This record gives sequence, structure tokens and C-alpha cells, in this order.
Amino acid sequence: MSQPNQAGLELMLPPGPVPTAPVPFAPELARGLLRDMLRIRRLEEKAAELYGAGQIRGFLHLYIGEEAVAAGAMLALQPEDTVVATYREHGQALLRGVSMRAIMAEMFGKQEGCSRGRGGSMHLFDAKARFFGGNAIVAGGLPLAVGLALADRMQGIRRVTACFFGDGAVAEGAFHESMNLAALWQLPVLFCCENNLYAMGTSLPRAQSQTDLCTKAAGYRIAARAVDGMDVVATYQAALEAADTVRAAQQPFFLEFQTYRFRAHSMFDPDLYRDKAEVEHWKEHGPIHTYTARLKTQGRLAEEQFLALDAEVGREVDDAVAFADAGHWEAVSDLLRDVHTPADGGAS
Amino acid sequence: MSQPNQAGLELMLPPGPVPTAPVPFAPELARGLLRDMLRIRRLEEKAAELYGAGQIRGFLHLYIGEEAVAAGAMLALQPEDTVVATYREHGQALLRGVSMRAIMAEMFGKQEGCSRGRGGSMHLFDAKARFFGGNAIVAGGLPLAVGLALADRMQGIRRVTACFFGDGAVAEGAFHESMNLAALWQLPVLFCCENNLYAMGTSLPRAQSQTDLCTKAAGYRIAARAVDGMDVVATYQAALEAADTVRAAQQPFFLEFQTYRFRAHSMFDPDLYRDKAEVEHWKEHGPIHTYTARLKTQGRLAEEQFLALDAEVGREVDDAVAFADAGHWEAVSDLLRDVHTPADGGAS
Amino acid sequence: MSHTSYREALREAMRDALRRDPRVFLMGEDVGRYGGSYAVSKGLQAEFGPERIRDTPLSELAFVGAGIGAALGGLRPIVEVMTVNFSLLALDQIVNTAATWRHMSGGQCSVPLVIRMTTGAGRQLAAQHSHSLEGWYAHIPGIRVLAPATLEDARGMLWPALQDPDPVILFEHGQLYNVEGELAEDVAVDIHSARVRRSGNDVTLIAYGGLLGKALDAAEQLAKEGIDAEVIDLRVLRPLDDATLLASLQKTHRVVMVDEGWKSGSLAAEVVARLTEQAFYEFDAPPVRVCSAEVPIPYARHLEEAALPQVATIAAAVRTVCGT
Amino acid sequence: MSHTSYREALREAMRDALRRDPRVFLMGEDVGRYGGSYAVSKGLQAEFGPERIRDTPLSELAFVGAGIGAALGGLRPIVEVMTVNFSLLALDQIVNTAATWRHMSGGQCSVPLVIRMTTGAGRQLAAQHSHSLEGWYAHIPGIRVLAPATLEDARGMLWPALQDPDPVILFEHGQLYNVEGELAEDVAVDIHSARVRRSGNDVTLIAYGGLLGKALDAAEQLAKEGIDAEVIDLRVLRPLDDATLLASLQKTHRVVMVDEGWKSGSLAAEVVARLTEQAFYEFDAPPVRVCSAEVPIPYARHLEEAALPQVATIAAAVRTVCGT
Ligand SMILES: Cc1ncc(C[n+]2csc(CCOP(=O)(O)OP(=O)(O)O)c2C)c(N)n1
Ligand SMILES: Cc1ncc(C[n+]2csc(CCOP(=O)(O)OP(=O)(O)O)c2C)c(N)n1
Ligand SMILES: [Mg+2]
Ligand SMILES: [Mg+2]
Repeated sequence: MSQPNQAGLELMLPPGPVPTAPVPFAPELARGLLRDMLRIRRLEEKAAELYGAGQIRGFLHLYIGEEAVAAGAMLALQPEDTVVATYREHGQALLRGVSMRAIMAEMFGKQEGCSRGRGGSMHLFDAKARFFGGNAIVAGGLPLAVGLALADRMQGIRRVTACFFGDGAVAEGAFHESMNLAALWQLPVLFCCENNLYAMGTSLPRAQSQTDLCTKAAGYRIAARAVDGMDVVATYQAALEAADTVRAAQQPFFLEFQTYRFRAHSMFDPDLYRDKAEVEHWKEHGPIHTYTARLKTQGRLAEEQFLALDAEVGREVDDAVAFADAGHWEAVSDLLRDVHTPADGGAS
Repeated sequence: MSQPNQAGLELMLPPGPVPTAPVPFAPELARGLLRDMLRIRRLEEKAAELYGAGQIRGFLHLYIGEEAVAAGAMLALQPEDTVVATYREHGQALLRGVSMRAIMAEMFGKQEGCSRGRGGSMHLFDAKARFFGGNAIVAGGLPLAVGLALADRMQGIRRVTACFFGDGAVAEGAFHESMNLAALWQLPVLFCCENNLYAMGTSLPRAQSQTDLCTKAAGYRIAARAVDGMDVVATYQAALEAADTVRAAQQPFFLEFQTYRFRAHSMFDPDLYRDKAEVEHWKEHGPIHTYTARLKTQGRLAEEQFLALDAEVGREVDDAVAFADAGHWEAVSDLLRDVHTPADGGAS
Repeated sequence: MSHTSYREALREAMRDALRRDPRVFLMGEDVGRYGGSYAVSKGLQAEFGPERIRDTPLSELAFVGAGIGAALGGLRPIVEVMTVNFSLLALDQIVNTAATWRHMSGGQCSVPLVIRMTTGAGRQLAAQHSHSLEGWYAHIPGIRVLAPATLEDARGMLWPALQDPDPVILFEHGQLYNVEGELAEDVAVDIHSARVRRSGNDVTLIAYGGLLGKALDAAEQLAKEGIDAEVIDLRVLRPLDDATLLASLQKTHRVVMVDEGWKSGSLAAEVVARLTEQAFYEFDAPPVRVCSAEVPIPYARHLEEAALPQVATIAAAVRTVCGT
Repeated sequence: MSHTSYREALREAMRDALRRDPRVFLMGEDVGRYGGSYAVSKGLQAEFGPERIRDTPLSELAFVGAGIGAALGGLRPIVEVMTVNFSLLALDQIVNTAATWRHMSGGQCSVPLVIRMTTGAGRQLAAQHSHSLEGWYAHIPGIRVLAPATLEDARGMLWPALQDPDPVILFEHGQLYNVEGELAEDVAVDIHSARVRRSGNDVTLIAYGGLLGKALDAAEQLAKEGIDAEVIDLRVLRPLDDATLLASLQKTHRVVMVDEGWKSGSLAAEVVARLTEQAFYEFDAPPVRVCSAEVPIPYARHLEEAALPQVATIAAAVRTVCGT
């Protein structure tokens, strides 16, 4: 999986070949997945642009390159399921049903944002969609997911809590404690590890003595599986199976998505710690163009159709920006609102 | 290894038979191990008595039943090696060379104690013996051990850092993080897990989804081995091999001692969470009487010799008590001394 | 009225809550089979079963975080962190998740969680087991911090804490568990106000938790010397009840604050600061703090005693403030 | 003199220490290959290699604990915890190990460890990335807490911190990294005293770290209005340098303390409390604190600004204290 280059950097290459097999899904579903990935991509490209223009601030972590993970995983979940995510969560939030408008407005810091502008890019929330954040403490969401699943178990509600986190999070004590609790208490948590091989500038082999993350799950007796995270067909199938297993068995499952981010860690990252060639290799596996190519080869997608879809997504993005732009700044007098829940229970 | 009893309690029985094989060590060594175990046993029996009399206070955690672990492990270490221990560390401290007098005085809270009476039973220290505490935060010693080993590695000093911790500590995030660091950085840490099947009143199966603790080590690519912790022949041999491996390979090793405490967790524990029958089963494996029996069967130890040895140890205990009794209370005016190191570098 | 102990009052409060609300459950290290490291939950697992009286592994960060998640998920968890000393391992979840979720989500996610923990020194448990970090918790916006010092509060604070839609932390001082006394059957207390535990005119003596008793003892002693101290039990460490404190200051014009935390950065500093800020001209003498010495608490009994506020040091401070 | 930035001054201090003392090494998340999340250690790995500029996994508890162990083992570690926000995960090791080892071992084990971390808000990083918890650290006996606010201190504090045989924590405010200015070649600063950064007669304005600049700006503004503020940079947050503060109070008789921490339980509370305790009769007006609003810091810029002390709010507080 890796080989050193001249500068002593390990070249960490995709584990398998570029996927070319026909897409085995019904046309609606197949097209939907493409649309899902495109929506994330275009939203984020716009966000990056707006960050440059100063309309989005703070930390902004792009998901570009990893869209197949959120697309596959979110589609595999049921509406009653629960999602806990990280600071790199635009994709999950969007596909979970948080509107692009609300996400964009949030990044603008507007009151119309999904967290009233208090959270920004790293803290998207939507309680109705059972999307419980947007967590900027690495591995901080895992204990939360365990607790959400515990609440379900104790209340006899059968659903899945999908918890996303990166390869970097695996080194944290919170990962260890949470995996053990979930297994010990037989909780329906789907641990979704987005292994993009880097935690900021630290590559997996420089962070983990054991880089095969699935072997870790064995230490907790948790079933595990790794899947090509650049191939939306694979991510969807694997996530569906895993979610079904979790739902049926009411036990945790560890699903490793092997993926890659094409952009820097955040807008502050000069991205000097990895070889450009490595990035280029992974780009050949780009989840959107490889999938598009497969659909085209299958004769399921014509270039005009792709362009139409992309244009439609582009309009959604433009609309979201316009919405965010027209949004309002929360009154400064509301600063302390919701530090505590208001007496009326806090319908907001 | 376990079977439920009438009250729904799992009976957790010793994994193997009572050891009866001849002791394969030279007479000096064989006798030394017996003496080592007896010294711990008698020291602690006295401490329990003095606790009842109010001369020792705070928390007192007895090691009774587990003596074969400290005896085997400490003998396997070299003088230049480093030891990091827990609050149940009388045995390790004593066999590492901290005098019984200094330990007893410490428990009395006297200035002549090995920590000037500031630490008590849970915080025995002896920098000269490279005995770095006495830590009352479960798993708190593991990161410390990693750092001590790191210092050795960076300074080109080849020695072993032996770090003791219980089965309960394995659930802590600190365990996970420390194991990974030690393996990632190839540090000579001998992780000594004293698996006595309980963390206070919580049995291993109620704390760990995977009760085979050695499997955890695989998640970090650390070599591991479990050993009968009631058999001092086995503990010594295993510890010696493990320490040699760590020293030679300059890599960590995980050694699980399967053992049992005969007494309650601490002097406050009513010990209601385990079946009396279970305790009795384990007592049949008692490290001192089984070992004594083997030596006797081998014709290596006569009852009079045993009694003489025991009497000698008894005199050492009496002497330690007298020493502690005659010790002094540190002046109250010294209360703030050594919160910071004095300007003279703090030779004390 | 019935005779009970602080420990039993706490247990009765939990039993009551567990009976009244099926969403309530208790989790923590050794709360079940063992009966609680301080025997507070003794017998509860037999009555409510291992699901609702849930033993956890030694994983403070994760089980406190799981408590937050369970609260978000519709339950009303009581999480017992064995002692404040170990709560440091869970502080990230408390500060960065429990305290932020409501505000940061724009008001979508309340965290109705109660965390109980033992605090304080005085039992020769040495440096790592003797912290009094209530002041730290009282620094965090978004949580409520309670310190029951009486049987009544031990019995009464839990239910309103469970009704609070936001995180509440309850500090039980380790030296109080065995305190016994008479308790009314029907205990209803608020979790908003400080309380005057002894009325007096000469000086306001402010305390909470484990030191309330010593403050009251000092007041009795001082009464014999002709100093009539008003003793206030803070009870609620966050948000502080300024009104009660100011009213007393306006009466006595002198303040001594007693706090088992280390002096620098103690909760006592906050109380003194806000009183001087708000009512500077009411003081007839500089306020004084009686806190723990700034030292890791030593094991030896005489040193531990010297490190902690005692009746004598409290009384001495009051005399200074009263100029006698 | 040379032109430099706060970031470069910090880096130069590390480079210098790494060259002077082979026992010194730096470890932390992304300090090496990445160059430090705030680019403070940029270039150091190329110069000193991956052993001495050591990248760690995301394991704050363990690598801070490993720093303690390495210090015990004879090295002089500089541990970078990326930000104070994540230091909560390592607090147990700092409080229960680093701060206790010397005293609890009866003087046998000193821990010559330096921990650096970024602190503070102001960059729209929202509730989990905007803490100012210096006050918490300043509560812990056994450690020294420093807050370099100037280029000189950024350059000069590290070396004496490394000479300190006990743990030292250095807080670098995130908004200072890009501050530029002239710096003398030979910088020798102490790590004991507060410093008067602007001399004045009418009021003592106390600040530290990221807010010193705002305090100085406020002072300039007030000067135009005829209020002559003395601005004191605390520099050393533990132990506090009472003498410098008291001397200033004796001159100006008025105090405003500025602190980015949440007001309740802030370091500002401690400063106000100890000044009123020690010099109550020197005050011509009640002391005033200007702190952050008690709210998880919001992302939206206008709300974040409203939550944090600003030049205008500082100046307004000074006017109040000065009765104008
Ligand atoms: C506890 C904690 N430590 C450090 C950070 C700073 N940080 C933010 S993201 C990140 C890398 C995380 O990597 P990974 O888990 O692989 O997720 P990815 O960013 O690759 O999606 C770090 C170190 C943090 N947010 N939280
Ligand atoms: C972090 C932490 N949590 C809880 C405790 C309280 N406590 C002390 S010992 C103990 C059990 C530890 O069990 P184990 O690690 O198996 O060691 P043993 O006592 O069996 O030797 C507990 C829960 C503690 N000291 N530290
Ligand atoms: Mg990653
Ligand atoms: Mg155990």
C-alpha cells in the first residue's frame, strides 16, 4: 500500500484498481448517488471560493475527494437513524437532509443557518434529521454516539446510530473506551471510520503502530470490514450491509472507508507533507469522475444528462448562496440565549 | 474459565491446575523467591492489622494472593531498569529494594517514610531504586512509563521500563494511547498487566467486551503472553523472557499475569460482589503455600527451614513497625516544602 | 421526620427518582454490584436491575460522554463519576459537549444530564484523591453546579436537578456521607438560591459543601466570644445567588469566605470579586478568604489538617475581619 | 535589533534551546512534518530531525504523560498541546502527575517539563476551539504558568522555563502569532514578575496574553480623554506577582482587570480578590473586571466580538472606575 519516495515520504497509494465495473443499481438510485456526490462537491467548491472572499471564516474542512463515503453511507441509513459527525461534515449533513441553504447560511454565520450561525462549518446540527453535530474535538463524537445508542436500547427503539470519525481519531483514548462500551453493552452503533490516511499532516503509519484499522476492532470483538471509499457502489453496498447487520443484531460494527482528501486539511494548511504524485494517484480514483465514467460506459448517462444534472446542482448552490447572503445576523441581544434552555422548553 | 452460580454471579476460576512440578531453579534462587513472597505477605498482614488499629489510614490496597507476580517480575529486572506501579504496590516497592522500614514509616505518615509521609500506601517512591511511584489514578502510570522509556531511547540507554497496572486499567483511554505510542516509537516498555479479574467490584466480563487481554496487544502489534500469575516459577520465567526480549529488541511487550486478590479491594470494601467459593478456589492456588509444597516435595525445604525463614521475615516486620513507630512527624512548617523544587536543586 | 444519613438521603433521592421517572437511570463505576464506592447506591441494583443501575468499565471520558448522548436520546441519566479527581479524565466531554450543545446548535439540543461526584479531602487519601475542583466547574457556562451540604439538600436537590433541561453537576463531599440527623418526609428544595443557615449581624461567613459544618462550628464558638456570625450556605455554585450574599453583606458589612479549594483561583476568589465589584462601599473591613494551602494534599494526618481550613482558622479569620 | 514576528520569536526560542541543550526536544501533534498547526515549529524538523521534533498521534493524555516521564528520565521536553481546548484531555496528567510528583514523593522527583499551547478566541473558531482556560491552570500548585504577550517574552521565556526544575505551562494567544515588530538580539527575561508596559497615574489596567494589546490601545484612547492609565502585563499567571500589582494600586488607587476567560471564576477574580484582601483601603473605587461573556463562544463574527473584551468595553470600564 505504500512505498517511500525520494524525499523519504511514503507514497500511500489506493489499495485497489480504479473501479470500472458496471453500476449494479436501478437507474433512479444510480443517478441519485451521482447527484448526491455532485451536491457535496459543488457546495464545497463554492464554500472554498467564498472562504477566499472572506464570507466564510473560522475553520473550513473540505470533504472533496471523499464524497463517495457520505453518499454511500447516508443512503444506507433510514430516516429514523441517528448520525454523529465531525468537523468535516458538510457531506453528511447535506445528504442527511439539512438543506444546502441552511448549511450555507450557517457558514455565513447567519441566523437562518442550521445552528443559527453559532456553530459555523464545524458545527452543523439538525435535531429533526437526527443529525447531532458537527463535533470539532477529534473522537469527541464517539462517546456521544454510544450514549444515543444506549438510549435507543433502553427505550426499545430499534435504530442505527452512525458515527463518523477519521483515522486520526483512532489513536484517541475516546475511541478505545467507546468501542469497548458499545461492544460490552451490545449497542447498535455503526462506527464509520473515514480513513483518508492523514490526520492533518500525520500519515497513518506515523500515527498507528498497526495501520490495518480493522484489526483494532477485534480487540473489542466488534465485526469489521474495510471498503474502497472512493467507489460509491462499494460504499453504499458495504454501508447497507453493515447498517442492516447493526439493526438486526443490535450490535456495533466497524466500517473502514479507505478514502482520500484531495484538498488540504483546512484552509490554513499549506499541504506540504505529502507528495503531489500521491495526490494525483488518488485523483485518478476520484469518486465522481470514475462513477460518471462507469455510468456512461454502461450507457446509463449521456454527457448532456450529466451537464444538466450539474447545472441543476449549480442552481441549488447559487440559490443557497443567495439565501445565505440575504440572511440576517442574530441580534447581539440574543448572545446569551440558549446558554441554558429557556423556561418554555426552548422551542426555537 | 467461568460458570454462573445460583446468584447469577459468574464463578471465575483459575485457568489451570494447581502447580506441582518441581521448582527448576538453583536452591538460592528458589529460596529467595519464597522469601520475597513471604516478605510481602507478612508486611501486608501487619499493615492490615495496623490499619485496624488506626495507625495506618487513607486507602490501603493489599496484594495478598498476588505475591508471585511481584516476586517473579522484580527478580527478572536489572538494577538499572525502571519500575512504574499502581496504588497496590507494596510488593513491587519492597522487592525493588525499598526497605520495609521506609515503606512502613510511609504508611504511618512519618518523615522517615520513603515519600516523607506525604504519599502513604498509594504513593511509595524511591528515585534511587528507579521506582517512580505509586500512582492512584488507574492507568495513570502508563503514559509515564512510555516517557521514561522514550528518555532512555533518546539517550541511548538500554534498559527496561516495567509498568504495572490492573485489568481495570485496560478499559481506560490511557492504556490505548500508551500501547500505541510505545509500539509506534519502539520503546522498551514491559507492560505488566496484573489481571486479578476484578476492578473493585467489577469483574472482567462486566468491564471488557473481549476478556482475553492479550488479543488487545495485537491491535498495536505488540507481542503478548499470558502467564499463571499464581505460580512464581511461571511468573519469573515469563518475566525474564519478556524483559530480555524488551531489552534486546527495544520494543514493548505485553505480559498478562493471571492472578487473584484474596482480600477485599481496599479496607473499605465489604467484598460482596464475588462468590466465596470462587475465592476459595483461588486460595487453593495460593502462591506461597503451593510453592512451599513443591519445594518440600522436592526435598528442598524442611518445615523448620520454612519456620525459620518466616520468623526471620517476622522479625523484619517487627523491626519495620518499631522503626515507623519511632519515626517523626514532618514539621508543619515544611508543608509547602517541595511543592516546587528548592533553589539548591532539592537534595533532600 | 425520620432519622437518616447524608448517604441514605442521597440514595433515597435516587430511589425516588428511579421510581417516578422511567427515563431515569444511574451509571458509573461500581454503582451496581459493588453498591457504589461510597455505598450511596447500595441496594439499588437489586431493586432496579443492571440496566438501570449500570456498572461501567473504567472509562470516565466515554461513560460521561455516553451520559450526554443518552440525555440527547431521551433519557434522564444520572452519571456517577466516582470522585472529582477522576472527573478530570471526562472534563473534555463536560466542557466541550455537555456545556456547548444547546447554545452551539442554536437551541436545538438540550442535555438533561445529572452528574454526581464525591469531592474533597480530609480522609488522608493524599494528593491524587483529595481535590476540591468545584470552582473549576463553576466556571463553565451552560451547566448548573450544586453542592448539597445538608441532609435536606442531599435528599432534595436531585429531583429538581433532573427536571433541569440542562446539565447539572452535584458535588457530594466525602466527609458528609456519614453525617446523620432528622429529615422531614417531604423535602422540596430549590436549586437556585443560597441559604442563610445561621442568622447573625456581625459578619457574613460564606461556605458550601463539606465546610459548611466547620463554618457553623466556628460561628458557635465565635458566638461565645460575642461575635454574631451569619452563615450562608452557597448551595448553588453556578449560577451564584448574588442577591442573598449582597443582602447579608448589607447587614453585616464584613465577609469571610471559606473554601476547600486552593486559594489562588478558588471559588472564594469569585465570591470576593463579585461582592467587591458590586458592593464595595458596604465593606467595613477587607474581605478574607480561608482556603486550602497551595499544596498537593499530603497523606500524613497532621499535614493534611494543616493544609485544610479548620474551625480554628475560620474563627481566627473572622476575628481579624471583625477587628477583635 | 531585527524585525520579527511573535511566531518567529517562539520558533527562534525553540531553535536556540534545541541547539544549546541536547536534552531538549519538542513533541506534539503535527509539530514536525506539518510544521506546527500554527507554523510555530516550521522548519525545525528539517534541522533537528524527527527524533527531536517528534510528531505524535492524536493522544493528548498519553503524550503529555510521556512528556512527564521523559522529564523524569532526564530529558527537557517541550510538549506542544495544539490548543488549550484539547489540553482538557491531558489535564489529569498535568494535575495528578506533573504537579504532584515532586511534593508527593517527598522531594525525590522533579518534573522539568515545558508545555506550550495556543489559547484564546477571536478567529471565529466557535465554542470548542475558543477557550481561555489559563485561569484553571493558574489554580494548580506545583506548576508555573506563563503568558508571553510581547515579542520579547515570546523569544525570552522559553529558556528560563526550561531551566525551571518544575513544570511550566506557556500560553500563546492565537491572535498574537502574526504580530510583528523589532526585537533585540539578546533577550533575557525573567519568569517571575509582572511588568508595567505603560506607566500611568490614574488607573491600573491589568491584562495578559492576547488582551495586552487591547488594553494598551484602550490606554492610548483614554490618554486623549485625559485618563492616564498604567498598563500591567501579568506575564506570570502563577505564581502571581503581587508586589508589582500592589505598587501600581498604591499609585493609582483604581483597578480594571481584563481577562478573556469567562467572568465567573476567572483569573481576574483572583487578581481582584487578592488586591482587595491585601490593599482594600487603597481603592478609591470598586475594582472592575472586563471578561468574556458567559457563553460558549459563537462562530458568527459579530456575536464573537460581542462575547469578547474589546477596546471599547475596556475603555468604558476604565471610565466608570475613574468616575468620568
Ligand atoms: C482532541 C483534538 N486534538 C486535536 C485536534 C486538532 N485537529 C483537528 S482535525 C485533526 C486531524 C484529525 O484527523 P482525522 O481524524 O484523520 O480526520 P480528517 O481530518 O482526516 O478527516 C486534528 C489534529 C482536535 N480538533 N481535537
Ligand atoms: C481513573 C480512576 N478511576 C477510578 C478510580 C477508583 N479505583 C481505584 S482502584 C479501582 C479498580 C482498579 O482495578 P484494576 O485496574 O483491575 O486494579 P486492581 O485494583 O484490581 O489491582 C478503581 C475503580 C481511580 N483510582 N482512578
Ligand atoms: Mg484523516
Ligand atoms: Mg484488577
